[in-house]
Amino acid sequence: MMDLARDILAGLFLSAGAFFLIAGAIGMNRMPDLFTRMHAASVGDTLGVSLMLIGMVFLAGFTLVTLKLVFLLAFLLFMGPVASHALAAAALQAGVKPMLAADGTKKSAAKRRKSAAKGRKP
Amino acid sequence: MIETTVTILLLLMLGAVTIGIVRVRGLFAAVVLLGVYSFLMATLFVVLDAVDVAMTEAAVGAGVSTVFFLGALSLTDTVEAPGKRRQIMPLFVAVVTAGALLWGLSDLPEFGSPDQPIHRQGADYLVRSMPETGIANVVSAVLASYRGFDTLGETTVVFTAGMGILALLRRRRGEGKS
Amino acid sequence: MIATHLPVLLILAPLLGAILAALSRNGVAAWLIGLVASALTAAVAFALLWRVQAEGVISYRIGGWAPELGIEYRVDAVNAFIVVLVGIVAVLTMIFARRSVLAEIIPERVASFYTMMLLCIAGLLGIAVTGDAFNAFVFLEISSLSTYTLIALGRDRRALVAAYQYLIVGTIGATFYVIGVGLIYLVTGTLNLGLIVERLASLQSSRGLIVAEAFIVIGIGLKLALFPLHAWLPNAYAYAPSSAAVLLASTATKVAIYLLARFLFTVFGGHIDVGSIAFGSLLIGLSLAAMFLASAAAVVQNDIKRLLAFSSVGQIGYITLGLALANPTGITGGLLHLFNHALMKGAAFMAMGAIVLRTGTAKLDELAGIGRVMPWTAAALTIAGLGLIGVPGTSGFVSKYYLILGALEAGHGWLAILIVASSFIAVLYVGRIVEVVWFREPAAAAREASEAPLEMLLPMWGLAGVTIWFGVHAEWPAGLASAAADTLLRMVP
Amino acid sequence: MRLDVVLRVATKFMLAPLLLFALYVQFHGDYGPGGGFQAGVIAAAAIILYGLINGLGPVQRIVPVGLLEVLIPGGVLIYVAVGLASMLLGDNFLDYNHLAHDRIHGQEWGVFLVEVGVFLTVFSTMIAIYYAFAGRRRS
Amino acid sequence: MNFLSDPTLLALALALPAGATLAIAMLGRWPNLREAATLLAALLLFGVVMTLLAHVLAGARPELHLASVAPGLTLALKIDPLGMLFAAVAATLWIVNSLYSIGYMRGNDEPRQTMFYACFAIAISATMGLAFSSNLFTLFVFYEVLSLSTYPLVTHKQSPAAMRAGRVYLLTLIGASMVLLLPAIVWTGLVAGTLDFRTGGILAGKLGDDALALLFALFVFGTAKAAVMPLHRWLPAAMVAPTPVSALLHAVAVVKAGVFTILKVSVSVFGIETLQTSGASQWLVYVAGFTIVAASIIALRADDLKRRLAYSTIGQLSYIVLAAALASPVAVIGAGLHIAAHAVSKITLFFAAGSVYTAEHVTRVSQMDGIGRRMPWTMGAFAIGALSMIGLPPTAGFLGKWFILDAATGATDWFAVGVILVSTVLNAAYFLPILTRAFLRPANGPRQEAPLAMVIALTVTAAGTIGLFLFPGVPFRLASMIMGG
Amino acid sequence: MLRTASLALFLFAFWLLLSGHYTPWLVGAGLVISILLALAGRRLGVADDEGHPIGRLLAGFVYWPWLAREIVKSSLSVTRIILDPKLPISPQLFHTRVSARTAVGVATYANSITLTPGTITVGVDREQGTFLVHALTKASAEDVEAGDMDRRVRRFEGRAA
Amino acid sequence: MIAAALLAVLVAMALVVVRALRGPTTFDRLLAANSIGNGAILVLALFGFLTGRPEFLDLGLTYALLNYVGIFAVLKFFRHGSLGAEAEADGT
Amino acid sequence: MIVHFSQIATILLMVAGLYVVIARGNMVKKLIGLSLFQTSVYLLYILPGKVLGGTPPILDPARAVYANPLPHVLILTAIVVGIATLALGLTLVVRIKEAYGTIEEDEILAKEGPKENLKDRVRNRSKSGRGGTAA
Ligand code: NA
Ligand code: NA
Repeated sequence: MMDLARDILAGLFLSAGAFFLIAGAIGMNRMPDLFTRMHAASVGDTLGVSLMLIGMVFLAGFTLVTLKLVFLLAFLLFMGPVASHALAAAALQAGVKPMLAADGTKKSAAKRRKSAAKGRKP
Repeated sequence: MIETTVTILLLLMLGAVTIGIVRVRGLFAAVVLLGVYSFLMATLFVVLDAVDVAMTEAAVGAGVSTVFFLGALSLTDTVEAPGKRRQIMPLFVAVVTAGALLWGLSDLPEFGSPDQPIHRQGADYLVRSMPETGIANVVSAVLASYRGFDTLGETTVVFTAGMGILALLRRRRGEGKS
Repeated sequence: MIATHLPVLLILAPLLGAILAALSRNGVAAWLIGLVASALTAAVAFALLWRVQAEGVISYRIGGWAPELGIEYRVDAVNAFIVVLVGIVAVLTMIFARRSVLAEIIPERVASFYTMMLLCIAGLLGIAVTGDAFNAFVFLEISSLSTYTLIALGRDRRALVAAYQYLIVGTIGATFYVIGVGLIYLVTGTLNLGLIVERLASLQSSRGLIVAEAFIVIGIGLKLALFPLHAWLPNAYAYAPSSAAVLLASTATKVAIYLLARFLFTVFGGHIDVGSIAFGSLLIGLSLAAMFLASAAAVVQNDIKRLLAFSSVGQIGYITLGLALANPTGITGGLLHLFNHALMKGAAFMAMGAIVLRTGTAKLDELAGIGRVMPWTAAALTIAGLGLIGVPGTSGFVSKYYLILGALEAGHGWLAILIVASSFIAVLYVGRIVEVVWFREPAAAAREASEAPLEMLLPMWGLAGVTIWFGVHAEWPAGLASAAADTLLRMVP
Repeated sequence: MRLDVVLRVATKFMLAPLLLFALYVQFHGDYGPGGGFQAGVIAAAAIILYGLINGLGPVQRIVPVGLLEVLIPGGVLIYVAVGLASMLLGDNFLDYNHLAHDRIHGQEWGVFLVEVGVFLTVFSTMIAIYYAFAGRRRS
Repeated sequence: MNFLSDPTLLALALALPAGATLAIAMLGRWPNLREAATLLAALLLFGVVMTLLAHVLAGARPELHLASVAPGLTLALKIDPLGMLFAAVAATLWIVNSLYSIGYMRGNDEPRQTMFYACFAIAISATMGLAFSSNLFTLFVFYEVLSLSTYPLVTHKQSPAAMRAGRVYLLTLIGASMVLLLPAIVWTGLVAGTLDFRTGGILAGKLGDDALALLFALFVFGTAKAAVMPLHRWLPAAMVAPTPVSALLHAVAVVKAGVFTILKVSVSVFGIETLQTSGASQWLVYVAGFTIVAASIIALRADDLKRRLAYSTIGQLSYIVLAAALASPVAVIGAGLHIAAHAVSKITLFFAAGSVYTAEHVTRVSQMDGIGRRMPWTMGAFAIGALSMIGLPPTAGFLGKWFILDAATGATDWFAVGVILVSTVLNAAYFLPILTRAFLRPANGPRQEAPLAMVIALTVTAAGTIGLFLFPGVPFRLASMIMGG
Repeated sequence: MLRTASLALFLFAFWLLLSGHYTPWLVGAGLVISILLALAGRRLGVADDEGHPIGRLLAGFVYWPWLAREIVKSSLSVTRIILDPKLPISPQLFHTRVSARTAVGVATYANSITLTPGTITVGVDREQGTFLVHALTKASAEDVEAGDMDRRVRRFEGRAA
Repeated sequence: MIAAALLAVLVAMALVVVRALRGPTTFDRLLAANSIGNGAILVLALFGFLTGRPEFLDLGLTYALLNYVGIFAVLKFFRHGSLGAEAEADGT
Repeated sequence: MIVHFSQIATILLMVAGLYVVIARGNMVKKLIGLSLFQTSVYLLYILPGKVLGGTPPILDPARAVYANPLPHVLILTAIVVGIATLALGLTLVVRIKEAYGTIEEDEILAKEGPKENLKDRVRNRSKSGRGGTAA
């Protein structure tokens, strides 16, 4: 019973993680420039990876493996944004011009308001 | 089955990255792709149950060698000059090498099969390691004890490279310090 | 107690020397350490030879593990012979090196230079005495990496390019070797050279083995500058610091040839039905190409070091020809030529080192009349040159004579005649040197120079002297070579 | 535009745990993946990371070049010394059986000590190479 | 010198000139002592060789083992009549040549005289070794030493022209010897199982006729010192060297070593009988005949005196080669005699040419008008040498030529007969105009002979040229013994 | 000194959790190594407030769950954009005010912005007290500018909001 | 379930590899490399669970560490043109 | 067919690296190719060591089938040798760049043609006089 519940939880987390990983990977190919791709990448690298590792925590049960997974997750969450920072800053300094909304299409500008409204909901 | 599938998927990715490395002209790009290559390779080593090798490949291929490449690039050029070199000879060498290896490996037992001669008649480290050395990681036992002399040699290689590099990049006293 | 550990002490002496030289960080101390270490090495080498002659094959299990499990060091008549050669050259090179290093290497790098020399010696000896195919790779790389560094420490900027190109070629070679060893391991399940032979007998299929042989031969061929895989060698020898050039020219390719012989005879001997026959002919063809084409290239060189380097490629052709003949006399000739060539090329490069020390140049046209001011040096160079030609009275003659006998024994009369005829090309390049050095009005370089210091002349004349001595009394080296040849061939069932 | 504060804080925080991790890999080579070489690389990577973020001056104050020049040959020396010790005990070179009161412990000690040698040489060489590149100016 | 055993004498024959080399090198700073060393060594060598000659004539065949280089390869000496003849000629001429050299080198104020005398002595030592060698290997070794030791002499002037000549000299001689002669030796050893000389040959029945002919060709062309066309170019090229060197090349040692080798190989490797029955040497009759005629025609057209003499030598050598090719006992006797005859005559001619150069700096035939009146001794000797070259009595040249002609008619080889006759006419045609110019045209200056040492030397050799005709006993006995071993 | 002890303790705990093999030798080695590293840490400068901000641990337990929720929310919104066939993005680059003052605080805030998909801290200007932020959409930009996260970081930093 | 997750991660990695190959800037490739590194960590972790030996997660930590070292090296280079430049003072 | 896929793929990866080494003139790119070549050779060793259904050769009482540890050991050594070689190669490239101003083999060969003129010779000598470490 416990095992089944654990497996279900693990499955849920793993599937969710897989979903965000793939979504992020798709985004990395769909987005138009480096900076927007970075946002897509962070979906997979932050949430996708976290969910997957949490899923594995359920698989591992309460063992040292769990602790190692937690360490791993902590390390990734700690260093990941630092690397992203550095990447973005270096790119900007190297002269990579971010594509900004003023350059975007009208359609996306119209959509912008809608998604902005959604994002503000607490 | 899943092992085979994962192996094949990783190999396909490795192939794609290899093509990228061959084609790309920017040396940074090539170095970054080489890092990707090493990561994929290390992952493949995990799938092939070579965890020690995977750890080493990740540390060396993706980490340290990237740093070294960048260190060198920072002191040299970052873009490869457009090549006018002849391509026939290298291609020929590559094709012949590939052909020879394909032929040579063609009558060996299949991948992952326990029929490989190395599984049938190799040294039985797996059986001996615990009683003879008390070490669970057989790779460690073989590396440091059974074939400890190889490892001494390997350490000496590192020593050689380190001293060599220090000698080559060492300046005359008072020189180059601006 | 020491006697039982000789095989490993042979490696440890130079290796410990290298460690101490690196720790000393002081040029003078490093040289002294190098001298002592190489003298010990030579002593161990001779002791090994003596023991092998007295007791037969010596096997040493490193870590106490049986051959299948661990790494075995195995010394027989073949590698005892090579080890003694390396030992002799190592000591003489160290004696020679001090002055030349002072002049050519900046003070901060001197200790590193000796460290690299000792590592190179350790690596070469490791290749020579190991009985394990993979361990040979490790020591091959120790010697290679130290060699790249040694070359790059040369004064000319072209030394850097030469070292780089050698690094690329050498690494490809080493990787080919690793592929070959991998294939052998795949089909036999072992890396021990002796066990490989045993298991080859019961092999059902030989494809992997044939390809393994091809890869190993190409891999080692790159290292030993087997024609046409020799392109790296001329620049490497020409631009390396003088004393490094001495060491490399006398030992590096020789040890690679040893390894090739070990594989061809001990490991593969007689096991690849189709492969081996075609292979022998191919090796004969490549050897002939080296003897004629590489020697011809030597004729047109202006830099004497480069000239000597091309000559080396040509002379390697004689050695591999002897091996390819695959009969006792031919192999004796090949191994004897390996030995003799090492000694005379060592003398020649030492002479060039002394000339570079005194004049700053190795260019033939700038060295006119140098024989007038450096008669001893020029005489040593000339003797070495006569040896390269194979003039009777020099050791080069004796080894070529064995080669000719070997060719005749193999029923290749035409080959014997080609061996003789090809020596004429050596006359051309040696003749150029002799003419300019002795019979031209002294040029600017010669007018300012003076005879080389005694500490360089002594090792130089040591080698030039044995070139003559072994030309008249060839029993000792010929006996060693012949015993080695027998040992190599006895492995063939 | 500076963001060194972010990097500096992060690497400072990570340095000690990373070095500990390296030593963990070193000490647990008998039980899991890794050993002297891997530990040496990881430890060196941690130091290199510190150097990348904080610059060559600060990192060389922590690990000075002179130390590296001793450690590089020193590691090999330790390795060889273990072998010589076994020779002095009457065994073959690198035979660890008599390094301790029984064979298994001897092996464990031998393996541990040679791995220490490997660690020191690898660790110091990797850092030395990084220093050599980083300390040079573009011509 | 009876207190010395034959092997000791044999060793001395090599050691004396070799020792002279050392003495010369050490005495370089005192020219008089240095030259004294040369002359002393030459005289001692003459004594040793003459003693040996007496023993050989008495039937002794001294032997000496020097070294075993490798299994089947020994350095060993053994005297036979042919070698004795050659050695005697060389040893004798070294004395006169030394005498002449002293005059020439000092008269022309030549540089590097120490080197000159030292190399000369080595060359003589090598010549002794060559003459006395008991097997092909020993012969080859001394053949090469002779080439090498004469190279510094040829390039003595060290001018670009001299260096070029030296290169041609060395490359032709050593090249041919390594590419052709050495393979021939290897082949011989392979077929015969030995390299030792044996009268009657070691190849009888071991090879087919065609193979024998090929092997013979390898020997003949490998021995470029014999200057059989087309391997003759080195000889005229080497005329840039000082006259004593030319004398050494043309008379004392070098070319004689060439024809000696061919003769020795014919007699003691192939065996005259084998050559005769197999016809392996028949082709050489034509090649030698062509060389004789062609060289004479070139000589005819040469204005440079030394060049004319050089081509004369090429022609004369081929008489000996022709004799070897005819492969009959009579021919061999003729060849032996001609070696001696040509040596004394040609050395006379070169001495005279050198004297003319030293005294007048004349090098061309066209400049020699009336020179015979101003230098009567010199040109008188020249006349005797020239007559000998043509083959007229009472000069030594007549003897050898006569025997060879006899052999040719005996073999009914009309080609050879024709060649000898035509070449005699040609010889006359290029020597007689010199004599008419020198003696019949008016002199354009006072009488002025060359230095005394030179005049003495050339007078002695001219006298020898006639003396050999009048008293041919010793050489004839030796030549006759050649076939007997 | 206390901080050193705490660092040593922290490292030792890390060792024990990684190890899984509790032989006297390994545990002892871990203890010695932890202490040595902590002592070395003083010299290395990692044992200060920046390198070992132990005091922030408790505040972290409040801040991090909130951050996790934010990450999930913004991930979902970015995922929606990625999967939208029209790709409705409106990238922004803007400066935002930072009220955190300590290095740890600034770093935490910067990292938090980056960690939440849709926004990245591109630059830090501590003199002006601003970040340069890149946002995927206008909405995510406005989220940052609203300053909720800024306030929570200040609380985490240990100062009143 | 684990196998499916594994395949999903691999698919995501493959997609990211495409980005790594397409570039166009080095930063794009670097971004992709970072993600691939994370993917690799997941693969090895999942594979451990799949084969029933998940205890080799140390590998994951190594991957992560070396991944960052590589990335920081690249960025350091782009920002300072050298790997050894001193950090700028940030006024704390 | 599909089971041999891994071997075929390994071989193709290998020769691609070899191709880069030989075909490219940029010295860094050559080293990149060399790394590719060597890394795929590692795979050549590791692949046959795998036993399907096995686990890493770290002994565990609950397990019976392990991969062959020896190829792993050998490749560990090979990797170390590889990185040492690479580092040395890069060092040489750096020095070459300093000495020649370029790391393209073709350009260097053009500068050091077989018939170098006197000026070059003089320049080389003055360079070497300073110890050959022009910064
Ligand atoms: Na391990
Ligand atoms: Na973000």
